[in-house]
Amino acid sequence: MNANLEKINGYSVVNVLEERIDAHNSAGLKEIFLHLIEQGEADIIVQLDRVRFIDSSGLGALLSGHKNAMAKSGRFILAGCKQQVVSMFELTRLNRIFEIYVDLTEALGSQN
Amino acid sequence: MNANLEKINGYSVVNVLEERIDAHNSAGLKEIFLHLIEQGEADIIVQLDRVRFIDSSGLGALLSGHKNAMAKSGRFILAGCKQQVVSMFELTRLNRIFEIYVDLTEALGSQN
Amino acid sequence: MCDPIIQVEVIIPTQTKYLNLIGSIGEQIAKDLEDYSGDREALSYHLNLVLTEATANAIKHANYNDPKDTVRITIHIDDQELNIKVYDHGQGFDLEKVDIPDFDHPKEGGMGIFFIRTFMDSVTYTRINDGNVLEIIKYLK
Amino acid sequence: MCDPIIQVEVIIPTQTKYLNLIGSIGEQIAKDLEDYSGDREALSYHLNLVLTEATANAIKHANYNDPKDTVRITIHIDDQELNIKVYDHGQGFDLEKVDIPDFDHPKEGGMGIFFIRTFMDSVTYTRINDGNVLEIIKYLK
Ligand SMILES: Nc1ncnc2c1ncn2[C@@H]1O[C@H](COP(=O)(O)OP(=O)(O)O)[C@@H](O)[C@H]1O
Ligand SMILES: Nc1ncnc2c1ncn2[C@@H]1O[C@H](COP(=O)(O)OP(=O)(O)O)[C@@H](O)[C@H]1O
Repeated sequence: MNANLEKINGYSVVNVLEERIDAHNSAGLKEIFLHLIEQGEADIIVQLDRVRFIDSSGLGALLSGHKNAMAKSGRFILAGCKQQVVSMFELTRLNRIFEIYVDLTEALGSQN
Repeated sequence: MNANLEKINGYSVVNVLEERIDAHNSAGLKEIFLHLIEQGEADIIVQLDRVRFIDSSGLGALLSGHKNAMAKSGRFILAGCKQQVVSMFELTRLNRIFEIYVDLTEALGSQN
Repeated sequence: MCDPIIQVEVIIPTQTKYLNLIGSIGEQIAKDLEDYSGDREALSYHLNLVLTEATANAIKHANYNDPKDTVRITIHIDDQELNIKVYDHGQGFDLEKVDIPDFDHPKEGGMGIFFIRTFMDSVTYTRINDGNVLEIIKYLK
Repeated sequence: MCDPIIQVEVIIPTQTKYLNLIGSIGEQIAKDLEDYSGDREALSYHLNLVLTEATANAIKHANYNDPKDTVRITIHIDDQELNIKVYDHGQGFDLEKVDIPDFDHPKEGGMGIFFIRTFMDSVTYTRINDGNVLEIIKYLK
């Protein structure tokens, strides 16, 4: 999983650099979230603006990150999702579970 | 061939909107040049900044445009070519024949 | 008018790195379909997804850790329908027993077959000589 | 170690709209090649180009205006080499008689075979039962 990490205003921002999240790289994404949360970084923003395609294992990785961040009373925010990705959240009703913002600025400006 | 036309400072600017020029759409591109030149518009700038792929028939269409514009003492300028496209010009030595500028601004600012 | 229009066969090792190749072929085929009256952009995504999910299942669930094992995928398109077959060499499973996911208690897995059923018109899983075949059909008319 | 790694077969009607599909498959395959020591981005472009040119020739030059005529393309990859075959049903031609283009007097056509020869390691054209096959090999080691 090609991704880079930034720390902004107390949030760990995970910039996903892949256009595609599938069973080949979703385990890597899940690992990134797990690693952050183990280190006590449970406020996570995932920047998905490059992602054009996500499969069931990719949704699973996001759900895993969400669950683990919640368990540590953190936040798990998705930003910059393209319409195709949002459609997948809607179909699986994950849009009711994830906190979703248009972009990083909105995500950072949001109140818990 | 998906392209749009603009008239800027006396030049007919052909914006190619395809990522790919091949035997499927190159005849259409050739037609666009022919049509302009028949209408007396022999100063042509071709904006290629979206084009990621060009095959032999695409090079042929550009060469045809060039020849016909020259025959009417016009100019035939290519702008915004990606490295992959420039490599194809180099391999066929068409870079010695075409007038090539980095972008539209440079092309418009160039003296004949 | 049922002559095939496009026929594709791909054989890959059971490695997830090839999912992108399989998915991309589906995406591109959708863009080339003539006379498709529905939303072509959506179909592109759906074919990409369905091929990715079906192939990932054949890689994950039907592979006895044999590095020489392969997955064979065929895509046939005619005027009427688009037919996808994914062949595996595993122990098989009962497709009818795969339930709709419980969206009120979301889990990390178990959404692949749901996506395939949602976006396509017919899904069957059949035992054949040396393995199994998942057959997926989408009607184009 | 010459087991095939990837095998692809595509059969399309003799229509140029399918060139994008064929080219894209080549482009994607190059991205998935392990252990390729050369420039992978360049190989992506070259495979796209070679498949596009060879298939375009089979469509343009080897088709007796039969709308049901098809072109068959196979791509086989193993540890050692990448092998492309493009089958046509036309009258054939003499590959040896195709000259290098005269770059001092550029013409609109006649660059396809030159590109194929430039980017690949071996090119042959052979008559077979019901047509001809252009075979293109690129060594990967
Ligand atoms: N090709 C296959 N071979 C064996 N079992 C399979 C195959 N495809 C699916 N299954 C079974 O069906 C279940 C549901 O599959 P799916 O909905 O894709 O979710 P997931 O793969 O995430 O578990 C799998 O967990 C597996 O037990
Ligand atoms: N599959 C084919 N069947 C018959 N003739 C062919 C085939 N491929 C190439 N040729 C012949 O070889 C010539 C050179 O081909 P090429 O270099 O691709 O240039 P172009 O197709 O632009 O003429 C063609 O003009 C044609 O006469």
